Formats: sequence, C-alpha cells, structure tokens
Amino acid sequence: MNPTWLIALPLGFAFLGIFAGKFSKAFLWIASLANAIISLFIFNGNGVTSYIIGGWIPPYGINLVVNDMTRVFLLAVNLIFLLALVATSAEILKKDEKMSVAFMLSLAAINGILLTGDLFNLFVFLEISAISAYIMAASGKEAISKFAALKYLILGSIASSFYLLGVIVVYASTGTLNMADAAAKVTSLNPNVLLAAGLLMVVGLGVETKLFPFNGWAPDVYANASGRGSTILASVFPIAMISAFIRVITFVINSGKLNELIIVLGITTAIIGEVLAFSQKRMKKMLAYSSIAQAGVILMLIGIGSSKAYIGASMLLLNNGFGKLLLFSVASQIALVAGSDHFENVTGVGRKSPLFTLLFGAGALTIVGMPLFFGFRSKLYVISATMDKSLWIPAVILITAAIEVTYYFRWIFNLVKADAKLSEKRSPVPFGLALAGLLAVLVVIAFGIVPEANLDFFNRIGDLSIQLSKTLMGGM
Amino acid sequence: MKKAIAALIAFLFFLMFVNILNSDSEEFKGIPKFGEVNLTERVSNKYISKSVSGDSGEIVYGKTENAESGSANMVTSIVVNYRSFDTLGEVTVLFLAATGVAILIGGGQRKSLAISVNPIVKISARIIATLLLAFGAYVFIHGHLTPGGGFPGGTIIAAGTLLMLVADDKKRTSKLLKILEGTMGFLYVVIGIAGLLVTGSFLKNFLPTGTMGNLFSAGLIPIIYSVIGLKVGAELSALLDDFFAEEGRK
Amino acid sequence: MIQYFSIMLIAIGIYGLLSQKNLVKLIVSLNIMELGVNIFIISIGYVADGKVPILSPIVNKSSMNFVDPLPQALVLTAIVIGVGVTALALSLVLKVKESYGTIELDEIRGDNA
Amino acid sequence: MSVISFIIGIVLVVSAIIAIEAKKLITSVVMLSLASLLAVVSFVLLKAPDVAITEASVGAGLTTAIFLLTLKRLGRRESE
Repeated sequence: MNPTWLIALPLGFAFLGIFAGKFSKAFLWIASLANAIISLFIFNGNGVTSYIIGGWIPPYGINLVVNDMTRVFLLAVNLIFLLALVATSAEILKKDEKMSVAFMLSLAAINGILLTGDLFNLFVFLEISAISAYIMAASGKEAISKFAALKYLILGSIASSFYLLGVIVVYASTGTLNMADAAAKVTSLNPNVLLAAGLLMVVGLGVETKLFPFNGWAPDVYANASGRGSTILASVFPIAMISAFIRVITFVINSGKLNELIIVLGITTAIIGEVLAFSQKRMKKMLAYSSIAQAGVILMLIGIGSSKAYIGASMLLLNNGFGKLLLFSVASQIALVAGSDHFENVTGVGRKSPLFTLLFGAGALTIVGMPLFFGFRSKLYVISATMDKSLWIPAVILITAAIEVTYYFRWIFNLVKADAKLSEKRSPVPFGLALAGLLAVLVVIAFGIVPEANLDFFNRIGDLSIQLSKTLMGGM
Repeated sequence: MKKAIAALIAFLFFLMFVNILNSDSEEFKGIPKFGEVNLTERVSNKYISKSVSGDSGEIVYGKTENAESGSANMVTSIVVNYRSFDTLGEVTVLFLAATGVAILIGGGQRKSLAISVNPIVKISARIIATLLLAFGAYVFIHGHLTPGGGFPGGTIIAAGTLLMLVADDKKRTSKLLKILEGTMGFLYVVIGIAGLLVTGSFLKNFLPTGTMGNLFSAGLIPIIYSVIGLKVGAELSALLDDFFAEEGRK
Repeated sequence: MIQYFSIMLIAIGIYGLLSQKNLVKLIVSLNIMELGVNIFIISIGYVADGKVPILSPIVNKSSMNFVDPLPQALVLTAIVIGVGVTALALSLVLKVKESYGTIELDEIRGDNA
Repeated sequence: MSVISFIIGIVLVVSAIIAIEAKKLITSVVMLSLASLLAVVSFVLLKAPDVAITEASVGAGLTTAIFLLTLKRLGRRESE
C-alpha cells in the first residue's frame, strides 16, 4: 500500500469539505477511518521502503520513507486520531464545518511529518500542522484561548523560521535537502557549522516538542482549547513532532555536543514540568504540565540515543498518546459537566458518574506507570535500558514518577470525594466518550499484560535505529 | 533593561552567524563564500541541465524537444515538477490560513465605506479589475516561460478583487469563491492521484513535453500553475473579503 | 555584503520580538525576521556573474553559468507561508482586541491575573 | 553592484529599525512595506526575478493591505 494515500486522502477531502457544508463533518469521519485502515495495511510489513514522489529519484525529488519506527507511529497516530474524534463526538464547536477542514488537514500534515524523507518538505508539513494547531488552540470558548493561540503562533513562527535557517545552512554546506544524503555528507562538515545548524533546528523543533525553555505556550493552549482540539493536540501531535525530532536531530545532524545538550534540557523539562504540574489548581493545566514532563523524559532518552533508549522512548510516547487521549477527553467533559475544571469544582464528580473515574483513573495510572498498565512496562524498560549508561537517568525517571503519583492520586481522590454541594442528578457520560475511552483502556491494559513476545515490533524499532540506515532512509 | 537584553541576544545571534559564514576552509567544508558557490556540489546542478533521470545532452532554447520537465524557467520546473509535493503543501498552508481567518473573523456583513464613490470611479474600477484578472491569468499561464507563476498571478487577481471591494459595493460572492478554491485544491490532489495511478508515483507528470520555449511545452506545469493561480486568487480574495467584513453585522 | 545585511535583519527581528509589547509590532517584527531569512536563502544560491535561471532566446543554453534555482523555489514557498501566517495572526489580534479591548501585552496579562 | 547593494542594505536595516521602534503603528506598517520593496530590489540584484515578483505582489502588496485593513478595524486609538 502506497503511504501517499495517507496524505492525499485527508487533503482531498479537506479541499472538498470547504464548500460541502454539513458533509464536511462526514468527510472528516471517512478520511480518518480510511487512514486508520490504510495504516493497518502499512503496519503489516518490515524493513525500510522509500516511495518517490513525482517520479524523481532522491536526492533530487522528494521521497516518503517507511521504516519500522514509522510503521508503529503511523498506526498509533491514525488510531488515536480516530479514537479522539469518537471520544469528543458529542462536542459542538463554533463553525463546526470549517473546523472539520482544519482537523482533516492536521491529519494529513501529521502523516506527512511521519513519512517524509526531505528536510524542506518536513518544514512544509510542520507549517501545516502548526497552523492547524493554532486554529485548534483558538477553538476554545473563553477569550483567553485566542490569546493563548496568538502566543503559540508567534513562538511557533519564530521556531519555523529557525528551523528553515537550519535547513538552509545544511543545504548551503552540503548541497542537498534529502535527509539520508545530508546525513552522509554532514560528517565532513566544519563542526561549528554543524553545531549551529543543529542548534537552529533544536530551537525550531523544540517549540513543537515542548522542550524547555521553548514550551511557554503549551499550558495555556492545552488548558483552554476546545475538548477535541486539546485532546488531539496532546495525544497525536507529540508523536509526530518527536518523530520529526528523531529524524532531523539524531539521524541527520547527530552531533555529540548537541545530544548532551538535549539530555540536559530534557531532564530540566521533566523536573520543571512535574513540579509545576504538582501545584496546578486546574485539571487541564495540570495535564498540560504533565505532558511537558513526559516530553522531557522522552527527549532525554532520544538524547541518549542508544537502541534501547529509542525503544523506551517509543513505548513512553505511545503510552503518553493513549493516556492523554483518555485524560484530556474526560477532563474536557468533566469541565463541561462541572462548569469549570478547577480543583474545588470537580470534587465528587466522579462519585456521581463512576465511568469518569474509571476512564480518568486508567489514564492517570498508565501515565504514572502502575503495574498491569502499559506505562509500567515502558518505565521498567526505560529504567533497565538506561541503568548501564549512568545512574542519574533512572533516578530522574523515578523522581518524576514519584511526583506524578502524588498529584494524580490527589486528583483521583478529589474526583471520588463525597461533596454535599453537588446535586443528586447523575451526569451521563456521552456514548462516544465511553466507547473510545473503554477501547483506549483496553489498549493500555493489553499492552501492559501481554507477553513480551507479542510486542516484537518494538524490538524492531530498536534494531532499526542501530543500523538506521542513513543510506537507506533516502532509498538511494 | 529588557531592551538591552534583547539587543544583546540579537547581537549574539548576529555574531554566531557571521562566525559560521566564515567557516569554509581547506580543512573542513562550511558555507561557501558569497558568490563562490560551486553548483556541481549541489543537487540543483541536475535541475539546470535537466538530467535527473539520465543525461540528455545540452538543452537549447527553441530547439530541444521533449526535455525533462520541459520548462524554460528552472525555478518553475522545480516548484511545480521536481518539488511539486512542497507546492501542494504550500497551497494547503494558504488554504488552511484562509480557513482559519474565516473561522475567526469571517461571516459578517461588510461595512460600507464612509465616503461615497463616484460612478466614474466605479466603472473604471470594474474595467481595471477585469484587466487585472486577464493579466493575472497571463502571468500564471506563462509561468514556465517567464518569471511569475501561480502565486503572483493569483495575487494579481486578488488585487483586482481588492479594488472592487474598495470602489464598489458589490454583492458578496464568498460562497462562489469557496467553491472555486475547494475545487481547484481538489483538482491538484486529483492530478497527483492520477499520476499515482497512471505512472505509480504521486504527482508525476504523465503528459508529453513539447519543444522548449513553446506555450504548450511543459506537460502538467501550465495546468498545475493555472490551478494554483485560480485557487490562490479565490483564496486571497475571500481572505481580503473576510478582513473587510465587520463582525456582528448580518 | 547583502548576506550580512540579511543577518542583521534577522537579528533586528529577534530584537523586536523580544522587546516589543504591542501585538501588531510583534507581527511586524516576525515579518522583518522572515524577510531577512528569505534574503539570506537567496544569497546562499548567488553565483558571481551568474545568469537568471530562465532559458530565453538570449540565454539559450543549459551549459551557461546560472545562479542556483533551488533556493529561489524554497523562498517562493516561504513567502507564501509567511503571508498565510501573518493573515491568521492579524485575525487573532482582532479577536483579542474584541475580547480584551487592548492589544498591549502588559494590559492583557493584567486582565488575566 | 556592490555600491548599490550596500546602499540598499543600509536603507533596509534602517527602515526595519524604524518599523520596530516607531511610536505609531501606521509608521511601522509603512516601513515594513518599504523594507519589503527594498527586498524586492535586492532579489533582482541577486538574479531572482521569480522571487522578486512574488515578494512584490504577495509580500509588499498583499501583506501591507492586510495590515492596513487590520489597523482600520482596530480603530484610531491603537493605530497611533
């Protein structure tokens, strides 16, 4: 199956959707369902394949690269996107038809980011995904969502200019834009030029991956976007952005000094994120800071760059994707039921509707890494994988997990606490949320308890990253 | 104080860049000095000689037939042929931004300007707008021979619309613009999928290229540029219309 | 020469983004920065005494000395993306002004606290 | 060539600084437009006519139009 369909289908439907009125919502469903099915087909394969676009061989033309890591991420992204749509299907946004267009384009762009093997093409897809993210960020009801979106837009535009500058420095000195070709040629470069290009790109991708100190936009955007917007931003986008980070920073640039910087920044991000998450009074803000912390841990692992670290990072990334899907969709619904998502307001909401507690609890438990859940397996793997490198990193992971446990349990206990203020009326859980939520819970538990052998595809990610086929990535 | 820190950071950035600009040495490769680029070390060398799929000898304007990509304008051949996928993305960015503007501030009725417009101005505005439309079409149809192409062509069309919006209280036609915009974008994707089905590669040219320098000489390029031109024109017109519209006045 | 000026433009844009408090000014700074980036990209492909990369009756052979066409194609994309982002940013500014009544960062932050 | 590009570069940088430091927003926008036009000239000097045409129509023309329309909608208090 040619993966170009993953980009072309949502793109085509989005163009039709702009004048199709009510049908554009149907198009969104068709496109995401079709994408989920296609990505299942693509998942059934292994090795590295390059698909050329326009009939021009790389490095002259643009190509799409499918490797074992991409396969897992593609399936995860398209599935989570579909589940997020189902989970938030009860929500009605302002100008819903046009918003559907933005969601379709974000789906196309995310698949493009995961697939492309060209530095400049990645820039174009990053821009599409970023602009759709700004629109999602502005989709909230409160006025502050517009201000948050504007802040995000300004930071994001600076970032994309920096990324573009980095790409141009690479092009000027190596004469190519193809990732594999560039990766082979940067080794003969002046280390200062390489480091400068890498720094520019780290700033550029750091904003989107929420690396400290470029993550100031995230809490306000996540906390104030609409339910659907924040769920997709928090669960689907990180997978794509971190995949772009891996491709560009570690496979193309791969400079030792830069990797050390990323480890340091990652640790800082994780600790600051957890500490701030601990002190939050609003549920979605707490989740936003927790997302930042997760991103920090994952980026730290990418900075380490060993095969096992990649496997661990991918596991954490998927765990975060499914967990945040549950948490954000439930938190948005709770905010709707309780009027706001402040700590005092949501007290006892879970007692009225136990399903809320179940879904929120499952999401929280897999994020903090409780046994039986996928999070436990991934954190255990990460700790054992990084133990031999240095004791610092497992220590950081344990400390962050400890902070996570305290504040997530505080919120869960708050949800089930008896509160006299609440009326006796039960607040029903929308069918879509219940369905998608239970499916996501099944996934995280299944990944947590199935035997190691069934998760063979994770090991293939690791195999790949050793030989990560700098030459093969471009299919030269 | 804040300004001083900002200036310092900007200055450091400047220094870093000047440093890497002067990094090309015998020992290591860096960014070539201004004007001393060796094109044979870059991929563009093959775009110029049109020999990506195999050496085709020297290309001569007005003589060479069926040259690769066929466009006399090399920038155009890169934009809509060698790297057409980027351009599809670029069109999508503009489309998405226009949609975002419509979500945020679109939909209102536009406020009529405070000054009354003389009928002579109205009529001449219509004439000039028609001329601009024709000129815009000329620019994007000849994109493979002369500088220009779909994006400037579309913007010139939008300039005509701007003129009409300023000088003339015509009825808004934004629904029509949306249909044009959407169909043209869809057409671009369909051209790409046709390439995928006919030749096995998304967006691959499946039309013959004629003699270099003729109007019909570049396969899909004039078609795609016309699609882009119309799309960009409709998009930017709708965008300007949204900025003219006043929220809350239906 | 023009290369240094383009970097200066980027630096001025960064300075503006860090020091300005007015939302429209921030977007102006962003545009200046993008302008600098675009000029820088074009300057990367300049070849001394190079020809415009368009074959014509006068410049009619592909073996002549041309400037690099690829950066020009990239800048075309970057310019169009820039205008899209600017339009979206300005419409967001209009929305912010509508809800907060101001476009000064300090006053908006004051409202939120 | 080098004298012209030097002059253009100087004016470009000065207009950029005025655009950022100006008190009135309208001055800012006009100076941005001027910088954009000077960039068009420098694109021509760098042998990039395609980019020059696009920048002239999209960058200098359309962007300025959108900025001015925004200033008009923001009202007098903010523009001055």
